[in-house]
Amino acid sequence: MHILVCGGTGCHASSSNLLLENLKEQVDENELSGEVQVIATGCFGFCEKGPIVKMVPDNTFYTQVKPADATEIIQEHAIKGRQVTRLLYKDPVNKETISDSRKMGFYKKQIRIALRNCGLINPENIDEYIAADGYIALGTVLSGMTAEQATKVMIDSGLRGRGGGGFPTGIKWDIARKVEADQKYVVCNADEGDPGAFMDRSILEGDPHSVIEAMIINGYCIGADHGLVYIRAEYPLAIERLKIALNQAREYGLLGKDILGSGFNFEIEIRYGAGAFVCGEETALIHSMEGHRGEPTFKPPFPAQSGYLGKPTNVNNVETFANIPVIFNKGAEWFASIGTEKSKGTKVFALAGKINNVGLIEVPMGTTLREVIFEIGGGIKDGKKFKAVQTGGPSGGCLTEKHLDTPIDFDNLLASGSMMGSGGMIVMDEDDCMVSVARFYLDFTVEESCGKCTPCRVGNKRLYEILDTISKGKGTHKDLDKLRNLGDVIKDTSLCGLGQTSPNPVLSTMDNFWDEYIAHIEDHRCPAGQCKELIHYTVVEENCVGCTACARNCPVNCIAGERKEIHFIDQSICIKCGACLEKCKFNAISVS
Amino acid sequence: MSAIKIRLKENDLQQLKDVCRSFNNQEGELINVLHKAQGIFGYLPAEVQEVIARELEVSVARVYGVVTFYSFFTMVPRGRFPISVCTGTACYVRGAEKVLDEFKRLIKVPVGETTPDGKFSIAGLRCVGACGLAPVVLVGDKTYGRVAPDGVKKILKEYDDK
Amino acid sequence: MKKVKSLADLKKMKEQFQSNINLREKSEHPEGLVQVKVAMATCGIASGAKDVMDFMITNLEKRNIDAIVTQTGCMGYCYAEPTIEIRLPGQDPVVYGYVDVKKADEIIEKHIRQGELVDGIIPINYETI
Amino acid sequence: MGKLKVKIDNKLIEVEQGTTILEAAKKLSVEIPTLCYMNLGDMNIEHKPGGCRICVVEVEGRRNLAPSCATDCHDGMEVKTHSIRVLNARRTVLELMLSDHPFDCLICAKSGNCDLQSTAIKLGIREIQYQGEKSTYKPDLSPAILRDMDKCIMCRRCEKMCNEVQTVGVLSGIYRGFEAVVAPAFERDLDHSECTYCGQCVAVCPTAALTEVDHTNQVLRALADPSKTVVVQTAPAVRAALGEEFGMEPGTLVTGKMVAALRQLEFDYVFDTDFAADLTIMEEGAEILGRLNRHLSGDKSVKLPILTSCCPGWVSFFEHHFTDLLDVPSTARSPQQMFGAIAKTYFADKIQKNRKDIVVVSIMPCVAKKYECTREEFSVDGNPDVDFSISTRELANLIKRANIDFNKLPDEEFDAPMGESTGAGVIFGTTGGVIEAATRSAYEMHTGKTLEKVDFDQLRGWEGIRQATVDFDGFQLKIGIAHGLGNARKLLDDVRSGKSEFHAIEIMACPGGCIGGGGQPLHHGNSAILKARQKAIYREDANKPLRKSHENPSIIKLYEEFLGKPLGEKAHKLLHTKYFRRGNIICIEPDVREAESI
Repeated sequence: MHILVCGGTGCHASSSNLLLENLKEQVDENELSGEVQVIATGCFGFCEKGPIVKMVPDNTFYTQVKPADATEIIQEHAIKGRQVTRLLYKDPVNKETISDSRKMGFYKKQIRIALRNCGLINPENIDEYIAADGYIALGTVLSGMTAEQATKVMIDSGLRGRGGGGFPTGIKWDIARKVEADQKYVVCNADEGDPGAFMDRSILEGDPHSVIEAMIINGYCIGADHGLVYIRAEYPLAIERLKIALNQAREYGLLGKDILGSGFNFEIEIRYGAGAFVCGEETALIHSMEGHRGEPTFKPPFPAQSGYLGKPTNVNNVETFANIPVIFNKGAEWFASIGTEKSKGTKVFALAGKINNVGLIEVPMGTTLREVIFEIGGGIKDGKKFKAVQTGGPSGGCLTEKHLDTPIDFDNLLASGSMMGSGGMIVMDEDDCMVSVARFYLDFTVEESCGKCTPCRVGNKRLYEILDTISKGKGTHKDLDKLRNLGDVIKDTSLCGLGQTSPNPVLSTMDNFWDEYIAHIEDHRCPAGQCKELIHYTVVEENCVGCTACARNCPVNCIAGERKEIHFIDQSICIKCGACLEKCKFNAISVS
Repeated sequence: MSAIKIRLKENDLQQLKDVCRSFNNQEGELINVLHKAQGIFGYLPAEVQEVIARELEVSVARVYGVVTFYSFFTMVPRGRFPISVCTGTACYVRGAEKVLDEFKRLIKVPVGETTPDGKFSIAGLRCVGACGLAPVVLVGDKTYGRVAPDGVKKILKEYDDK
Repeated sequence: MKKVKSLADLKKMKEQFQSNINLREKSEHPEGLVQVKVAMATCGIASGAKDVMDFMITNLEKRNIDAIVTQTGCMGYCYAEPTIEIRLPGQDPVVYGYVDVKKADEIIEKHIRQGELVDGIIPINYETI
Repeated sequence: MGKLKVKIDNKLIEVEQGTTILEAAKKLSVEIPTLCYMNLGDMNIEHKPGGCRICVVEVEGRRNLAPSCATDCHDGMEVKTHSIRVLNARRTVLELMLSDHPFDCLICAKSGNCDLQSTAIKLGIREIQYQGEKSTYKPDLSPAILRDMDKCIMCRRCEKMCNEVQTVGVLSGIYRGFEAVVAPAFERDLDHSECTYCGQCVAVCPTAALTEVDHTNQVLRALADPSKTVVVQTAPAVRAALGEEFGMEPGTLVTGKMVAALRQLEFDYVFDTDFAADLTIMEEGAEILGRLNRHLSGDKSVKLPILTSCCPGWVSFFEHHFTDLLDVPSTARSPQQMFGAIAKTYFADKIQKNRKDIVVVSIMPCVAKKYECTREEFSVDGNPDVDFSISTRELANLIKRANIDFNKLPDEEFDAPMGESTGAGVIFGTTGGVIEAATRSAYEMHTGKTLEKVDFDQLRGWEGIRQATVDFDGFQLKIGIAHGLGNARKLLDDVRSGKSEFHAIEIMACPGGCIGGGGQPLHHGNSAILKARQKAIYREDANKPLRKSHENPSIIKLYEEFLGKPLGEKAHKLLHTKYFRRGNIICIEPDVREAESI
């Protein structure tokens, strides 16, 4: 028998280490070391109910176990084989106790559709993809469906584009299908530019064939025989695996002429991005593929009417494509049964920031932010307080405590002043200053704006400058009015999605953290202690023992003081790097 | 209207022409050609762009417009050990800015530039997708995860005798 | 390599590949065939997954363990990279996080050889369709 | 297709499918301000990048504001062009633009003629709330065009003209975001680029980011110098446009007033470039006939078609882009340069002056002429044949500075002898004019017959590329015409590949010819102005007693007294030129890899 004890940060904080020791002690005392093993594990992702203990092989799941419970677990469960009922997990809805962890709703919180093969199959082996139902969807479509029928499946599934905008994929295909042209194109947008989102890269690295298969289906539906993958040059591994996959598909005749004897031809080539966030916008992406500057153009005409080389073009992103084979294998109804009324299926999120379980997760639409952050994500790092979660990258906004129970879908996020974006989810804690965060995103937008339209080119620069002024404690109330008006106008007048959403980080932080802006302006104070110009590091004399740790670690040698004497920070030299604060073990450095 | 002499080694010129030919001298392949050229020369000096423009039959201004648009392309040689500090959001909230500041302070060049001895160059980099290791620093191909400002000195020390 | 000519062909191939895998899993050999998967996406490689994979390959062979080591994509546990999955014959797979060479050695000796779990298991917390 | 019902500012209108909101509004006399938008409909030049966002309007049911220049009407659409939301957005966007623009309006070259300024006036901007860093760039002073990109508002009109219309390809958007600007490759000066100085970028620039190099002060100094005899020549297109600078209707001919004004400015001799245009026809006509005759007699080495060569922008263009065809164009100098050469020889002798004491000033609709007169081959011992070339706009400025009430000036006549011209000289100012003038003379010279009908309607028009066949008494002369360098390139590509069937081709660099030159009063995107100027040119031609160049008595006398015969030795020396291969050179060096200025 194995007893698994969660050693994740969350559980550790609630003394799981003591529990672990007690359990081991009990095992030894009862001379069970031959049969029972106590194992510390990584985070179960259920930190709210920690510490967690799981018994293997019967999968009993104990929650909120205290160190003192060790005896009972060993005596009752390990020796007598009886479950300790009071420690069993109770379903929050029907209050029933659940003994087998596999029956817990928690395990259904994550459903992997787009990521179904990531971490399961060898991405460089097409046989493993085929063994996992690969290319069956393509075969089904090619051998028994008309383009119209297949497109209808897509419409019925309710799948919406995962790249940010959330446009219904089937309808997009249908528009491109209906346009008459001698040549059409399918484009896969793999120019994942959102800093903090990496699901597209992971899919291409872990399951490239699913994207290839979906692109061929897409080509069949709209009547295109040529596909292009526009991929970030910064993703060498994804490029490599995609190339291998393309070659294997060609060798098997799944790509090329007369695919699966259907008479349908399809080829895919790779185009490289070169580091421009705006190229995620489909018209900019198309210009970039044509060898031009990636400047967006006004829509209409939409790419479905006039896209790559002036021909009808359908652009979808990697995650969208990765969903598609499953839709055909399991049916549109099945897919539409997952998620919320208007957002079907699942969404992959790149969970990062001040969170314990940084990683890639996939949850059904409608999952709440709380479930994602505190259950799957394992809560906030180092036991700090949750402050905000930023979704949608530079286009999104910061959501707070009050949004935690909002079910995540396209429309709800938009209504909360943020957006789905490509699925970056950055969690912030009490140490993060919201003015700085807004400034960080604007810095990004200013750098990534293509410069074509005035509001985005100049407006974002001005937004950045005002935020910078505020973060230095030199802002005024009038600056806040300016931010608001400028933000509204930039959203209202910008040419493409980049500018139309770039003020979101500012506007949403102003909506949700107004007091923090006011503190910077009225009190010249940064409540999170992050804005360099507004903070001072000083030595708390009564705590300083003169250990010299701070002085030794100061990169600019601005801390003076002899051993065992109180130290002193020279403010004129201090660069406010915070190294002293981190190194001091005696709480003798304070930030003000 | 004074002309400019573009000087190139014969070998370099031939290599460039071969690259262009491998893309059938198609103007639409400009970005792919530039990637290849930067792969060969390490950067894209004016003369390389002039040759590419001629081979693909597009204006030099357009080539330059493209090169300056995309952050991946550079017209200055990078250091032998290019340092990239990830400034993606995940790294930012975990202190990447301070790490970048520390690099700048220690190698004494601003972002986008190369040390006079050509050893290091420093750049910000948008998300490498290793958010679990934030903040992330790349020196050449080597990845350093969970870098704190006081760890910067140690990283640079690794390259002391190189 | 032969081309797949039709949907029927493809389905046949699928069955064949699946049964190959099943055979592997339900191996009758007493030692059985051990399957090791190493998450080799960018985040894994950046944290040293390649070294772990090399170590597993050489050492499993050196220690005469009948095993197959393959690479796979991101398992999603980026915070705990490098991650590897061990599947002993007839058992549920177990995922380990923060695996370095030392840990890998422990996994071979304790988990693979003796069937004892070791510290550092990452509980799987998702369902795959 | 059915009509669409659209409501703009509560006014109902029916429009065709494909009509933009801006166009529909215009029909209702609702003038939505624009900045980057440009529509030279008659020349198929439409530019609507949707970049400036000044023309945004509110469309019922739409999430964000719509750029009216690029948004098509749909049936039942309701549009508000001046709601508070629109006005605030438009004002904010303009303030942003101004916040990244120098505040030197009082002394700016474009003050009073600047689209940005007039929009600021129209929107009643009294304060720029959003101040911050301004982008600054190195100014670029070439012989003809001044680039001050601090004043660029990224409308990209210049890029459109340079790349798509002219296919010169010197300009491109570079960098991105706040740093983005339009510049030549590697931000080199225009002088180190393939710029032809056609000046179409200047002609469409809404601000003073691109202006002509100002030579008015040099001219004033020359006029004030008692030791200099200052001779002025005026190009044909100037008289058809100068009036616009003084509030006259486009297409008003101001030849007489212009002459009077030049006299009041105290030019010593007021002459006409039309005279030199007639001279050009004598030389070029003779060259055409010479090549034709050789061709007809079976000489396979003769280069046909012959290309006109009076446009300096065009000359630069083929010197850069068609270096293999340098022997195809006529070797005749442009009228400006022929004038200079004759003024500083024949005329200098007449008034018994040394060429160094004569200053030749040309008034041109053109900025390339500024560059042309600096070309080395057009000078003798460092003394240029034409000293200064100023644009129509610069002349207007000189007139204003001299306190002359232009509108009230009496009509005066040009001085003799170089002021005498025929109608053929006048039409040099418009597309099709040079070849029509040449045809009039060549016909008579070739056939020996008198041409009864001098108006060749088949050579006139607006299409970018035109062709016509003229019956030369049995011989069918095939003529091609292109205006705009992009169109010229198409004809040249045919010549290069041997597909061209023309005997003669006229090319003018600017759309519409010289009437649409880079030195003309700004058309602000209204192509009706260019059409009116063209009409005026043909009117002037029709009113002339003499319509054929070879009938110009002063020209006849010039040959008798001085030149001898067309293509003669003296004519060859003074009136013809040769062409040079231009552009950057790639050279192989064993060890170096760098670009070096030579």
